[in-house]
Amino acid sequence: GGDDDEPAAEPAAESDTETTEPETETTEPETETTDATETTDAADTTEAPSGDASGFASMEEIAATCPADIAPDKLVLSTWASQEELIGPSFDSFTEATGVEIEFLANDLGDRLTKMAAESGSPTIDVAIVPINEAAPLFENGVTEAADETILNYEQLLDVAKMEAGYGGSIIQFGIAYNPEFVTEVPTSWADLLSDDFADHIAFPTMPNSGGYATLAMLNRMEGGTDDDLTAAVELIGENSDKIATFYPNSPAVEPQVAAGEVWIYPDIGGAALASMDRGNPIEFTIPEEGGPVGMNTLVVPAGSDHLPCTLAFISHFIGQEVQEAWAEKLYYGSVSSNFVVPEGLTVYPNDPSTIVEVDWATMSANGPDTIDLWNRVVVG
Amino acid sequence: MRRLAPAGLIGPVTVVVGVGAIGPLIVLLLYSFGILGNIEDPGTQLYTEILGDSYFRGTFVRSLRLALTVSIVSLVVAVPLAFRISRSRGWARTLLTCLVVLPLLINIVVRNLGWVLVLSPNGVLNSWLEPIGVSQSFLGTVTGIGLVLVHVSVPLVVLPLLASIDRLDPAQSEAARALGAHPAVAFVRFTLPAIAPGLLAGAVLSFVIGIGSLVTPIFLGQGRTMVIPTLIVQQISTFRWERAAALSMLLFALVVGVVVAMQRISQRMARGRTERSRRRGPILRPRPLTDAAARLNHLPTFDGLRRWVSRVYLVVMTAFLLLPMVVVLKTAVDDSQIPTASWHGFTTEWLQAAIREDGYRTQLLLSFRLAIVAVGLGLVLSLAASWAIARYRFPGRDAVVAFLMSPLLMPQAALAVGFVLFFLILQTDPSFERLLFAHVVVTIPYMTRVLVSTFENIDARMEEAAAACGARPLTVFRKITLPLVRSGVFTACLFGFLQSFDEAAISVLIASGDTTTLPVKLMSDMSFQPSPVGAAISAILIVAVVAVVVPLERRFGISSSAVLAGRDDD
Amino acid sequence: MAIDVNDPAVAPTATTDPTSRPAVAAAAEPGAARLRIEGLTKTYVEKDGPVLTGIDLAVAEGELVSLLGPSGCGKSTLLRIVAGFIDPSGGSVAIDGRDVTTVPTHRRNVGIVHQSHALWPHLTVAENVAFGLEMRRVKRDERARRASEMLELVGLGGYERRVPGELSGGQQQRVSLARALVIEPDVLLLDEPLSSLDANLRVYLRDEIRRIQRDLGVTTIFVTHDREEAMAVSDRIVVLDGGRIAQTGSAVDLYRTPVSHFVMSFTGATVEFSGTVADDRGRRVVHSDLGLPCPAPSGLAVGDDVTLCIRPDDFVLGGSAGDEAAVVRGRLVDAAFLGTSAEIRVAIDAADGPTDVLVRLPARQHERLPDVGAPIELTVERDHVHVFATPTAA
Amino acid sequence: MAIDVNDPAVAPTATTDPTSRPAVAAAAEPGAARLRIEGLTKTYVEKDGPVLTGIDLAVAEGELVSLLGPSGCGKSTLLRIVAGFIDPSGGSVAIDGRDVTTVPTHRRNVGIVHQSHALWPHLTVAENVAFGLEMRRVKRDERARRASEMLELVGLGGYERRVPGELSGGQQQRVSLARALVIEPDVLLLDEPLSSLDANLRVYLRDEIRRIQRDLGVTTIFVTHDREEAMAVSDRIVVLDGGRIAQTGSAVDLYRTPVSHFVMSFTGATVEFSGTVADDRGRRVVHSDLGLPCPAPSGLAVGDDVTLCIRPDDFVLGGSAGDEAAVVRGRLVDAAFLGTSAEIRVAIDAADGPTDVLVRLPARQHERLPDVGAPIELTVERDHVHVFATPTAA
Ligand SMILES: Nc1ncnc2c1ncn2[C@@H]1O[C@H](COP(=O)(O)OP(=O)(O)OP(=O)(O)O)[C@@H](O)[C@H]1O
Ligand SMILES: Nc1ncnc2c1ncn2[C@@H]1O[C@H](COP(=O)(O)OP(=O)(O)OP(=O)(O)O)[C@@H](O)[C@H]1O
Ligand SMILES: NCCCCNCCCN
Ligand SMILES: [Mg+2]
Ligand SMILES: [Mg+2]
Repeated sequence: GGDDDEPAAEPAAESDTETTEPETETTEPETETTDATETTDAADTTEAPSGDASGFASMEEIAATCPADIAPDKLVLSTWASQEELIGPSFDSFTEATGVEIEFLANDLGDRLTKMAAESGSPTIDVAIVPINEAAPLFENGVTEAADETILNYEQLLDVAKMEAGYGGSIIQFGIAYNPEFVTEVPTSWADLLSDDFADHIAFPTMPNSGGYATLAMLNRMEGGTDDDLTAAVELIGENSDKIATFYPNSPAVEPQVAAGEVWIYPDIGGAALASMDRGNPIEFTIPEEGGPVGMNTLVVPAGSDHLPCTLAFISHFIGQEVQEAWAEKLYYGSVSSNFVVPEGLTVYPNDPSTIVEVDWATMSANGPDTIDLWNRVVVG
Repeated sequence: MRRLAPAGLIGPVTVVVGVGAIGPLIVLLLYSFGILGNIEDPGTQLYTEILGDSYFRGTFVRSLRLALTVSIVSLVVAVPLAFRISRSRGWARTLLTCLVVLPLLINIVVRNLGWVLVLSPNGVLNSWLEPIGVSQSFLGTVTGIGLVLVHVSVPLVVLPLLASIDRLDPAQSEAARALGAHPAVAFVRFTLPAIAPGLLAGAVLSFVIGIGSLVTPIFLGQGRTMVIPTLIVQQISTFRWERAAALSMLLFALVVGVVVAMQRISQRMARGRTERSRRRGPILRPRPLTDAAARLNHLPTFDGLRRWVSRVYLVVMTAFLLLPMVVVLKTAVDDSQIPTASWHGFTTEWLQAAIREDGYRTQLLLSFRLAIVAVGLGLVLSLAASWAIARYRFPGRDAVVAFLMSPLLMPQAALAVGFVLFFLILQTDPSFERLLFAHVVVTIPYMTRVLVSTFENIDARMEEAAAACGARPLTVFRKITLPLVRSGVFTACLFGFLQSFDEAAISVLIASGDTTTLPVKLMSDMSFQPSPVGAAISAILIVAVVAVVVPLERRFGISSSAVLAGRDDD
Repeated sequence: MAIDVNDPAVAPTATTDPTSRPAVAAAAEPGAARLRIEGLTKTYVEKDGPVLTGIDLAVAEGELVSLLGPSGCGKSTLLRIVAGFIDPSGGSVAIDGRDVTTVPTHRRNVGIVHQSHALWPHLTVAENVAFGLEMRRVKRDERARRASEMLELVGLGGYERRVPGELSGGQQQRVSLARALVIEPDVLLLDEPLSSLDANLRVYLRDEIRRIQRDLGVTTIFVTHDREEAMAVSDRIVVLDGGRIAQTGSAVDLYRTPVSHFVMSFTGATVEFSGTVADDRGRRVVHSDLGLPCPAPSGLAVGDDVTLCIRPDDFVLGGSAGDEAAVVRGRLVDAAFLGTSAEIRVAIDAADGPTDVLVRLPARQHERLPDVGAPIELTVERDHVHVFATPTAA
Repeated sequence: MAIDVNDPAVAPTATTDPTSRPAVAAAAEPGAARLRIEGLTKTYVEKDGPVLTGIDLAVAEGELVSLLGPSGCGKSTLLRIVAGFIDPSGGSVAIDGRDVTTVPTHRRNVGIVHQSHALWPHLTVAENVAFGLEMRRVKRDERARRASEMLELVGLGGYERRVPGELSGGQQQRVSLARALVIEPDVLLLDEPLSSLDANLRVYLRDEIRRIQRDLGVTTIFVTHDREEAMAVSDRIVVLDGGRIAQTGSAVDLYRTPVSHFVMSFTGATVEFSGTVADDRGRRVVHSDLGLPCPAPSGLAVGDDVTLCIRPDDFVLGGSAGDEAAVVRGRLVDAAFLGTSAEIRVAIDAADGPTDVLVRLPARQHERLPDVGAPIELTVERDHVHVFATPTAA
């Protein structure tokens, strides 16, 4: 079991077991922590010049790709609310080195997608963070640029974070959050989400939401389905929808209902659940025995921007140690970089490679519109 | 020269509204037929697909039923309130008016949060109901959505109704009573038809709000209630623009259809028999229903009971209008990071955080600046046009008035999408100016409405008398007209300001990082993660607005010019 | 005098069974008080004091009583209490001896005609008129027949299918009257029914109202602030002053023998002279610019200021003073011909400086007037000089 | 006759230099036509036809001319054209010989008083009055002085600092008048200035207006539909009928020698008999129920229907027929005492059935009336019988 009773558990991935591929990659940072000099040397030998011992490109190197004569005053980063406060400070060094301010445009995912699509060709957003399932459709609709593999720090990305449609920004893992006051036994299965014991006190992600896809994928597999057809899971939710108190667009949105004792159990991102506990939400988090699917916050670059070189420089910074560390510290998200060093004493999810379940995001997002139409009909009504 | 004046004065505002409302509409139309967008061959296939699909039809029916119910319920609860306000004087009138307009003064997202805390299973309402053994969660139900929509509809229904009621000739119902009609019969047969224009204006506004609303179904619907605007937004986020456009057009057509039908009904009510039937039919038409009503005449008038019921009604209504606001105020000073209905202790932490630089200060200032500039421009445009509309009789005058109101009729979601697509086509620079343009367009209908009525209420002879005294036209306007319409101008500005200051649906799609308005940020923040800081900024605004509005209402009588605005001038 | 048919004090038929009250006016006991108001008092707002005080009034079967008084004196309030639209603060209203003070309007059987006509714009003329019958559950054919009959009576036969918007102001007023009359009301209440109409129509309609009221014999209260209107239509006029009855009587009574300065000046034009009460060998007499000494009215002491009031038409052109008449001498300032009469302005020298008096002469005397600026003499008989305590300034 | 000062046909002072026109009325050439309207025509809506047709009118310096006519006859339209608020469709308006037809209002120097007063509620009484002077760049002290003077003149000295809301209707009307007069207008235009006021105030103010107008000698047009008002204030009255001038003359002219049935019935009450033109030995005479044969007016053929109109006050109580008088016999139906006169209704047997006539007698004769229902005789002289072609039914 990968469930932790203490939110601030041991640092991630003490295990060396190589059950799954992502696990291999998640465990790599630890290796590197122990072998920092070696890695630095290794990095040095790659074509990209490396400025420090961490194996990441130095800020001077990054800044050099965004010289002052082409540097805009600012880059607009569109993402969820509250991120400015959490990870904003980790951009200060970039601003200092390049003179480029990072401006946060906080918005709801739907609004972000609509805006990007509407501005397609003449974007006001330079870089956006979207769930992994939304990256491909954006790219296929011509809204975003293909990823540039030549940018600094790209090499060190985990394979999952190297996509045509964008750049991985952080790794997340889904599990179950529950209120131990009402859910007295630690849930062990995704099926517990639909238990009669919790009827009227269950919250479920609505669609489209990456947590929704992830949870549907798990339930679907338990129903004997595969990721390319989520019908069985959608129908299962449809049959059980009476038990579900609310379908939420983001897990933090359900906090008031959790705090009020109305919602007892719901799927959540591991890191988001820990952050929620920090705010005083009376929950625990667990990865069920079936394991927890991993997903990724993805950086996408709207096509047609004048600021592309500096945007890429910023992404290089984003996938470097400082920003990845901020994600880990504030949101307990896993890093996308094989060079990343998890700070001492910090739990990030995924923290146990044995719990990692890989789902087929590409297929699920390709089928997204159909799944949503089905969801509308079967669940929403 | 005299003949050219109206064109010169009305022209600018017509162009702005034309570009701002009709432009987006045309863009939507082109998308929906696949002329723009990614569809292989243009045609009506999207429409046939949507109309042939029982799911879409069902969703249209649900949206329609929701909006109609909201409209009817709003009318039913607003009528007694409007009568009550109409009868009251002095401070009572001020307080009741402020009570009624309060729901308009609070940010939509925060208002919704307030309602969630009131209506959720362990919320305020149930904590009151539990002792008497009833418990009901409205969250995630159409009823809950309807309730919240009624909350914000009530002010928009009361104001036009007040205008009708204030002009009611009480003699009409007195005459009926003297002829033997029970007060209830007199009310239904004579008072209601007489206030039909006010009922119509209110019904139209609340219907449009009900059918176009986006935020409320998301918050209160809890992901289990689909309405057309949600569906439209969902289509867009899955890159099905054309389908979104077709849904928007169908929604718009539905709104126009219902509004026309409402107009018909109201005219029937107000006009009685058709010309034909009264010329051809029997002198007296059979009236089985009212023959039955005559039996009521022997019932008592229940005067005592009525007084009692009216008191209870006022208390319930006050609670209904105030409750979500009280909850927001509570959340703003309650020592809990997660907004709840229960009390944890007093803190000013959230209030302080709200006005910090990294709180809402920047957005607050931006919204303020935007609203001021939008109202300034809107005022210049609508002042000129309203004066011309009120003073001149020219062909197409009614059409111009209707046209200037058209942004009100377009469902918010459709208008927002239309705007974005429109800007996309125009390839304008993203900027404060885009935002400003959209805001001017949405404030103009409100401002024009108030100003036209205000000017019409000013005796044109006052201006003539000044001309006879030797004053040139501009001098007349400056020294006589403007001072006389002061309170109307003030009210128009207040309405315009609030409209702009609370606009989110369109702004969110236009906003960039440094042009994120307060409501957009609140919406982004609160829909992601409800926080007491969002409640705190709203609480500050509620208090500020009340502190500004109450004295101004006392001084200028905003309510009466707002009431004028609701007047139906047919 | 033929038109003075009223008898103010009529015994109430207090014992009539209220449930069996006759629907048609004609069936009631003749000469009985159809309407009896006793001790009626109304206060709207405590601090403003009462709007009506101790009103007692009995209106006989078939009688038309006018309430005449300045704006705000409480005329409408009184009428609205009778109609049951507002409750009195004290006192009672009885119709046919049945106390209706707490009976709601719709069970009082009163007809009402408002100044604003108050027709229902969405109903046809016939529907307007038939409404009261509908409320009495009269069959449809019968309703149509009786509405048409009533419209015929008010001179609007054939207008059944119009809507009020298609009628002139005068026609609307007549529909309003028909609507009030068709229910055969016990009491007909008219609140300034003519004041929104123009002068010619007003005269025409007031005569019509009077004719119809006589024909139907319906007991009527007519509210007006126009003295000529009141005089033209009434059997009896009640002059109200500040919520109290100042005087009740026929038009002749009020015009010729007003009891107070208020009644005199409200019921017609006056020419006024000031005077004082003096002692003339033990008798209190009034001395004034008029020369002619008059007996002082009772209740006044020597030295009190009085006002001598004369109707402008009580002056006769030419000077022929005797014991019982005074001659006023002055210069003709101005003369206006008003059709049926001529109004002249004469400047006289009074004790307290020169003053103008406005005198009204039969129009034919107009031709006998001297030139403007020439001396003129006017005679007035002592009987036509009314002496009142000088009212305290408003 | 003293009040009949006007001479309708006055020569225009067409050669006066428009730029040097005198600011004060008194300085103008006496007797000149201050205002001259020629061939004025106005059509608002083509399909409704003209509202004014071929109006010619010259108003002399200091003259007060009333426009009298029924509602909708175009009185206000004419006035508003003179003020420059609307443009005429044809014809011209000249003030002091200067054609102002296309001059905007603010450069015409006219004073206007509206029925609704149209005071500016946001300005004090003094500011209202002084506004016109401000527009003329008069210095502030001077403005204050002249405004106060004018207020004094209209009897409102000391009211400078009030706002219009604090004045009664009559006081407001006087402020409005002061505001119009203070600019020493070439022409003063009054559009039913009194119709919103009550009867007593109306009489008082019309006399005030007349007095002030005389004192200042300002050329004035007074619009009204109240014949008594027109007669009381005017030097000359213009009767308008459907946008045309029906007759122009003094009050006496219009009352005693009306040129048409319209003018006769609009300027006073009439008692009407119908008759026909017959041939009496080559002369066309009128036969009627009245008995007395009258000469037929010119322009009528034998067999034409005519109406014989008599002023109700031209009847004398009692029968004393001679060659030149007719006696009407009937029964007294009703008598109403109206203060200065008495109105009686007499039923007579006319050829086409019994009819009622309404006759007005001097009030004192009221006392000599027989009982209601008794026979009565009335005499009318032939000179007082006006014969007109019967108007075609409206
Ligand atoms: N509903 C009310 N509340 C308070 N005061 C009232 C009300 N109705 C009338 N009054 C006051 O009562 C007094 C008498 O009013 P009422 O309407 O009876 O006068 P009126 O004689 O009919 O006057 P008018 O000739 O102007 O119609 C007035 O001073 C009026 O202001
Ligand atoms: N602006 C307008 N447009 C069209 N028709 C008009 C306009 N103003 C007046 N009329 C019409 O012109 C005619 C004359 O109107 P006007 O106002 O001059 O009449 P009036 O004699 O002043 O009547 P009243 O006594 O009712 O004031 C009426 O038939 C009226 O309907
Ligand atoms: N506060 C962090 C917000 C990130 C939320 N990500 C949710 C979507 C992941 N697929
Ligand atoms: Mg009244
Ligand atoms: Mg007019």
